[in-house]
Amino acid sequence: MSDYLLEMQGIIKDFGGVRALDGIDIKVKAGECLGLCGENGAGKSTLMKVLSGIYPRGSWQGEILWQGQPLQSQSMRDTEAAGIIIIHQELMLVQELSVAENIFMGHEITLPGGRMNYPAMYKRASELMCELKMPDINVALPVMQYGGGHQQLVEIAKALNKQAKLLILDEPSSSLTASEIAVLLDIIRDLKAKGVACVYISHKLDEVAAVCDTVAVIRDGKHIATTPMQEMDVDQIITQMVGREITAMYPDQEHDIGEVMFEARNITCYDVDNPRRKKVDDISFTLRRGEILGIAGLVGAGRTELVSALYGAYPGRCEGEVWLDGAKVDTGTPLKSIRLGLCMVPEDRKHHGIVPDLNVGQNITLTVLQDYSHHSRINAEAELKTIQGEITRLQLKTASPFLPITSLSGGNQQKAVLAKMLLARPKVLILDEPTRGVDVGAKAEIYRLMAELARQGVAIIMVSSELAEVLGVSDRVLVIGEGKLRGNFTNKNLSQETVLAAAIDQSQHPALQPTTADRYHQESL
Amino acid sequence: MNTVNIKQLFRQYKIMVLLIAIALIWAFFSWKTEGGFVTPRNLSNLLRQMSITGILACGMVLVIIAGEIDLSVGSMLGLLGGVAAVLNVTHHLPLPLNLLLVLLMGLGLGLFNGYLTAYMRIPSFIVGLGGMLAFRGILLGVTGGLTIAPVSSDLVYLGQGYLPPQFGIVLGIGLFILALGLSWRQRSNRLQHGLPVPPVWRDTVRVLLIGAVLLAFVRTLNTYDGIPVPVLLLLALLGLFSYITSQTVFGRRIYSVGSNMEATRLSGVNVQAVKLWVFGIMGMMCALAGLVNTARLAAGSPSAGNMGELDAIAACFIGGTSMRGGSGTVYGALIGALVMASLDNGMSMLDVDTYWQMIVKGSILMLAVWVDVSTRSSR
Amino acid sequence: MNTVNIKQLFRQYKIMVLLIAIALIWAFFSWKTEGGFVTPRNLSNLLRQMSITGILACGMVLVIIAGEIDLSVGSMLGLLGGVAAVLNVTHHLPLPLNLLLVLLMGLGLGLFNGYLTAYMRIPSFIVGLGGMLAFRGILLGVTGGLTIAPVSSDLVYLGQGYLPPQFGIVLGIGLFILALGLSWRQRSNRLQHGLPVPPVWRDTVRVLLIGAVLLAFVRTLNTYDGIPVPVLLLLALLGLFSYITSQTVFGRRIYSVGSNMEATRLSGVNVQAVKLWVFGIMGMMCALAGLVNTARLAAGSPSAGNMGELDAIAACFIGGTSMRGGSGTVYGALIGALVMASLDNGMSMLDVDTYWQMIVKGSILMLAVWVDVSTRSSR
Amino acid sequence: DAKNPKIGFSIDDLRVERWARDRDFFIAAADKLGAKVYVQSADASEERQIAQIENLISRGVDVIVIVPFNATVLTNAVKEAKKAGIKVVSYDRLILNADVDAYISFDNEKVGEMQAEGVLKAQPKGNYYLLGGSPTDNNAKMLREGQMKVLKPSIDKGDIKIVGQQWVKDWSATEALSIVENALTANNNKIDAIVASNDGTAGGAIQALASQKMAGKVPVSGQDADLAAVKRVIAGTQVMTVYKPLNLIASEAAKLSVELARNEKPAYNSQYDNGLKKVNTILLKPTTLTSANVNLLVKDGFYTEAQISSK
Ligand SMILES: Nc1ncnc2c1ncn2[C@@H]1O[C@H](COP(=O)(O)OP(=O)(O)OP(=O)(O)O)[C@@H](O)[C@H]1O
Ligand SMILES: Nc1ncnc2c1ncn2[C@@H]1O[C@H](COP(=O)(O)OP(=O)(O)OP(=O)(O)O)[C@@H](O)[C@H]1O
Ligand SMILES: O[C@@H]1[C@@H](O)[C@H](O)OC[C@H]1O
Ligand SMILES: [Mg+2]
Ligand SMILES: [Mg+2]
Repeated sequence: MSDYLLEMQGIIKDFGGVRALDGIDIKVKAGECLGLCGENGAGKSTLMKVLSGIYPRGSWQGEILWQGQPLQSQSMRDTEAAGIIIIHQELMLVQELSVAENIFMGHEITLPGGRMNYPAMYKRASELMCELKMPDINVALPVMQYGGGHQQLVEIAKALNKQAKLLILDEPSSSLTASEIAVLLDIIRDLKAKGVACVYISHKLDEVAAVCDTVAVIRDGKHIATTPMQEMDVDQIITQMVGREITAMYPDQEHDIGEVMFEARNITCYDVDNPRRKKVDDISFTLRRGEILGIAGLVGAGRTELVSALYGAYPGRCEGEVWLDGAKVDTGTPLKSIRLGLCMVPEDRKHHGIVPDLNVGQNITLTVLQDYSHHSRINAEAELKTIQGEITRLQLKTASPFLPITSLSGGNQQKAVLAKMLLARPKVLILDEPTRGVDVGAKAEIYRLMAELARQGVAIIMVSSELAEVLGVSDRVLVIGEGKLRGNFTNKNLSQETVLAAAIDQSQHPALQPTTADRYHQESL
Repeated sequence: MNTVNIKQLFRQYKIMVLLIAIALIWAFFSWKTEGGFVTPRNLSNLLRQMSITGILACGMVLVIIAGEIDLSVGSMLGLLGGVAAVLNVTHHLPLPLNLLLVLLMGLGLGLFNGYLTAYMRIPSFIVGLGGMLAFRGILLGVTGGLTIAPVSSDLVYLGQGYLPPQFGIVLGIGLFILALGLSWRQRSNRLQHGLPVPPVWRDTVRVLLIGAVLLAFVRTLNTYDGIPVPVLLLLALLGLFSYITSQTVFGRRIYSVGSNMEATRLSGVNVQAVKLWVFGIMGMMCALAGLVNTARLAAGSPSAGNMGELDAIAACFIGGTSMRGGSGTVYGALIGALVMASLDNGMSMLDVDTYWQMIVKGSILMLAVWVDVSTRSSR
Repeated sequence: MNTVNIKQLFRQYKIMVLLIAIALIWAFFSWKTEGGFVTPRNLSNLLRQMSITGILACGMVLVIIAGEIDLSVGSMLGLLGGVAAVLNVTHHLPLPLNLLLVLLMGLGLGLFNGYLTAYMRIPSFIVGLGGMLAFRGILLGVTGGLTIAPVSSDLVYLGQGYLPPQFGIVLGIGLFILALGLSWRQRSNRLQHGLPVPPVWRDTVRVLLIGAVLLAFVRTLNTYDGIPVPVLLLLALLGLFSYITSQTVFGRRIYSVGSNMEATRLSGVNVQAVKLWVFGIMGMMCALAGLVNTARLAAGSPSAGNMGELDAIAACFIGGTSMRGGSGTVYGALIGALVMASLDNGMSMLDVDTYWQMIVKGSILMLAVWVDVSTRSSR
Repeated sequence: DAKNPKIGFSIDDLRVERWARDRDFFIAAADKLGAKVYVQSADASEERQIAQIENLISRGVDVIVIVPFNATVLTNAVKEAKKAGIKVVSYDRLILNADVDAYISFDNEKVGEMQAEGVLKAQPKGNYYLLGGSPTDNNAKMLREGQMKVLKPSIDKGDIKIVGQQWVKDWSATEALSIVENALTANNNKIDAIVASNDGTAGGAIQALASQKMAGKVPVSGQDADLAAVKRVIAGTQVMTVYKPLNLIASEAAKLSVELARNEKPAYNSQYDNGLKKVNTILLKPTTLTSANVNLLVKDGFYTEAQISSK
């Protein structure tokens, strides 16, 4: 009898002709938390899908031992029965159903005759939400009433509700706030104490360092190393992941900041579902040529709403003015904005970024296709040349521009979306969470690119939930809280605490009032 | 600001909007026919005329909620009604056996459609198109293109019979008590779980309203011969399906499958089985509708149920079922069917030219869905 | 292993599969009719019989690629054909003016559908259902329920005329040269950009194959009166639409909109306009189909085009267009139309009972889509 | 009331040309007799027709005149009407298995005979194709009986051979067109005559012939004297049609209805068994119409000179 709960040996998985996993071995003991790290497309999610039975036995090679015995599972239901529970990278909730119904999906508590036992389910669901320090959530309301972060927590509650022996968390934290992440890590520690094993996947390596006992790194589908966490630090993980050292994560910010070129005046957005509620409340700010403006705030603060309103992509009602180069402009639709030189890379790559039936090249030229055509006829050669240029410039990893975009890893898809907008020659570029779910290597490249653009005089707005990144690349930081502008800081010796404090609640932090905040830099519009 | 408020009102009380629409339509027709439209006799007619579409809509709404569509129901209705007629006329099968056989056949055909959709992964739109042709073809083969008549009078009772008035009264009282009890239980359940509870007066008004509607319903129909059997059937289905969709695990999974099939599958639900059975139920509804239709025609006809699918689908959409799956209600679909039947009935009473009738029906359909779409949040 | 290989072959050469299917169907019918099926005369018939569905399918495939559906095309075809007949018979409008007016009307109605779908955000399924009723209603109003006849002989030529044989030969040669030129240009372009080039023999074989098909096509039809005018029209549309979908900005955007509308909108494409114009084109195709239909009947009939939408949609799906939008080809849709027409024609030559015809058609439709679905990569 | 009775007129399908004319004549005639008419069109759907008859009943009409789409499915509807004390008249097509009070029609068997005779006269020998009417229409069967009565002797003698026969759904011209196209192909154009059961289907058949340049060479029959058909008769592409003075049947039917409403005794001249009972019938005389006697239509006021001669 082996002392490992789970052993995966020599796992090989092919997609068509592409080998996604090439002989991976990992093992986990009961009560142990294994961190699984690797670049985008390294094969982390694929490995977990093999384990959880989403890819059925037979579609991959290798052996899985569960408590020393070969895992006899034909489908996901069998693996769940064995006690292997997975939280997927993508949210897997049914928006129309209530929180409780989602938590109990597939495991409903029933009364005789197949009836839903709502009282029992509401009770248990409320308990779970309390455990997650989310007592305010009404478990009888449909999930769609809640934002992304809360939904992620519902997803976690759903997994906790099942009796897991092994819990797999595939990037559970990418839409959570720092305090929510802290709660999550605490829960994982609790589980470990109860003897539950975990596999934790994240690109936020400090979390991995904080909670994991062992780290396994995979690169290009190959197992690189499994090391106890005590022997590793974050930099070493990175080196193993990318196969080289990343010296400077954040580029030097040596770009000239010019005159004010862009102004947002009194932007107000109303909730789509509840037109009286303001998601963005009277926000104004300016932006200079060659400046990188970071927008920080808690999830749900309204940053996405703010920037999509500027870009003309907000689905609800919004008010306010946008000024560009000293003139008031109409950015009512993305098309108008792009024509003015205002471009945006949206937050939700899958739904708003890529066009799955077009190939990589066609995705890249989607916005500017008109420029490569004569009387509407596409000049295929000119188009291809441009595409290849962009692929080289962004070091986009793809075997050919004619591959379907969906076959790329997340980070490379992100680069393709970025390339699409760069081709439109933006004067002002909005990036909403440009590195969410992107690995460290690609992140560094994206930062380098931003600095490069800023040097060329492009003004950049970057919305991000990662404070380190906001502080790392921005010249100035706006803080949004509950739809209002809570702070506007020049990024000199700015600390994470200052920003966080501003984001949480101004009234509780009198020290951050404009009059007293020494680093606060009041700008007049 | 004002439009915003109205929009919100519409969204919250979608069902109210539909009821208001029906009230307006009825008022208009009553005015135009000098009261002829709201005579008990015509209302009885109206309800009987909506029954077949209504029965189909009961099944169709589940199919649409599950994110699919079934275009074969008109032909399947025809086929099953035709088989019922053949069994009755040619083979003199006793009614209960006939019913049983036809229902089983309906279930079988429905499951077949479901199997092709869920397990063979042929899009249901195609399965429906194919079935529309094939089932009609089989019907032509079964009947040899002839109308099979006359069916026996016990079968005819299914379509043209009436519930004796005293039973009607008992039924009405029973339903009222049920409504009272359910309201009460809902309140206490919500209270118990600390969920917001509507003020007492609102619940009281609601129950009283239900009582008034029931009273009007039973009295009106009793004034004219009693509650028609197919209408009774429809009521029973309304109760049964409302219960299934809102209270049972199976019902909730239908919504879940239609709203996010992948997530549901990954939660360990056998989504294929859910779809399979939804189609199975649809098949049984086709069997019922086919039986009622044959009973009404007193014959099995090779062209029975032609285009029936369109009426059923339209009823669902008018009743607020979402095209994309994941949301919709059975009562909504039935109210949709009532809207359509009211228009047909009213316009035919007004001698409106056929071509105007078609134009009006087409426009109302679009208008209804437009109202629905434009009051929905725009995501 | 073997099945995997076959699957992959199918996937790569989907078009080949369809062609093989057609070859099998043709071989079967030829055998059964002792060669009657493949006489020039019958092939000419067959092509004429598929022309109306084919014209509709040309428009429909764009609509489906764009992620929508149009159920109103049968009625719209009827309406526009009826208007053409009225303009011709009652108002004696000269043919070119008549064509122009009807095409414009088609464009207008199509844009109207598109406006409701794209700008009012009514799901196209509903717009189609509504239009199906409303347009048929207007047609009844316009014709007063009468068959409008006889239309003048120049209009009839559109549906029943033939291209003089010598022109046919010239056309064939022209097309061959075009194929040659295009192949050549593609090769040199790929070479120039350092992209992999297929071996010379493969391109040669391809061009020779095209030549052989053209030769057979022109010779066969010339043996019997020449290329029928509606078939010529269809060929022209095939060329035009293939060009649009594969070579133009607009075409690329149709795929993009159908594949992910929101991402396309955020990329600065006016997605509403794209949809609007796709429906506009569909309207013009209805006008053309309506004209050809009226020409074939030499009359405008109030029931013309009934259920025409189903044939067109089925053709698209048989031809491999994806239900979900974002992928599909014009030639696929036309081959789909040819499959359906071949079945109709062959079975009616064999005097197969109507009911068998329907059953076979329904089953083939499902079978075709099943093959398509099951050979597609299962993601 | 008896003086100004209300008459419901439920028509199969106003998309078939002749019914639109029947309706106009009927309304005019009823008007003269002081009756009010409510018209309904079922668009070739039996469910709709039943619903519409029910609606007419609840509007309290005195008489319902029905052109059935499907002759066999109106038993219940008629029963309801009788229960409400309403008289029921079967118009042109006989309603089967139902308690109808009267039937008025042209002699359909006679019409069938005329069609066959007309074609036989033009083409006494050769291959015949029989294009029947709608399979749900009882008249279609009566027509076929009449046609066969005339054709039978020649078939037995071997002079003519039936090479095919099909029923045309809903009397649709489009369907008739492809049926004949394919029949021509299957028989290598060796079809010498087509007995078509009405003008709509004849139109489809002639179009198929025209594309083979056979129009005018192959005699085709018809009935109804649709305007398009009359033009074809003059042009020689259709050998005959049967003129059924719709004005006559409509005004007779109106008279009949009013008499029934007033409980008077109509002048029946025949009886038909509809499976349930012997139905009192008024049978009217149809007339064969060929290019020789088209002027009859103008004389009767059925069409104007201008209508007929316009191209
Ligand atoms: N269904 C699929 N078809 C084809 N290729 C796939 C499929 N799913 C994943 N891949 C490929 O397999 C590789 C591994 O992907 P996987 O999603 O496991 O990466 P990951 O390590 O989870 O990356 P990320 O950090 O971006 O989530 C990638 O190259 C991806 O493109
Ligand atoms: N009703 C909803 N249904 C589904 N997803 C939602 C909903 N509301 C928000 N989200 C998603 O949740 C995430 C964050 O929520 P929300 O939009 O409320 O915050 P946000 O304005 O994006 O906040 P931030 O300031 O973090 O950008 C976003 O990705 C958003 O798309
Ligand atoms: O006159 C014909 C009528 O008798 C028949 O019943 O239906 C078709 C008509 O053309
Ligand atoms: Mg992953
Ligand atoms: Mg956001």
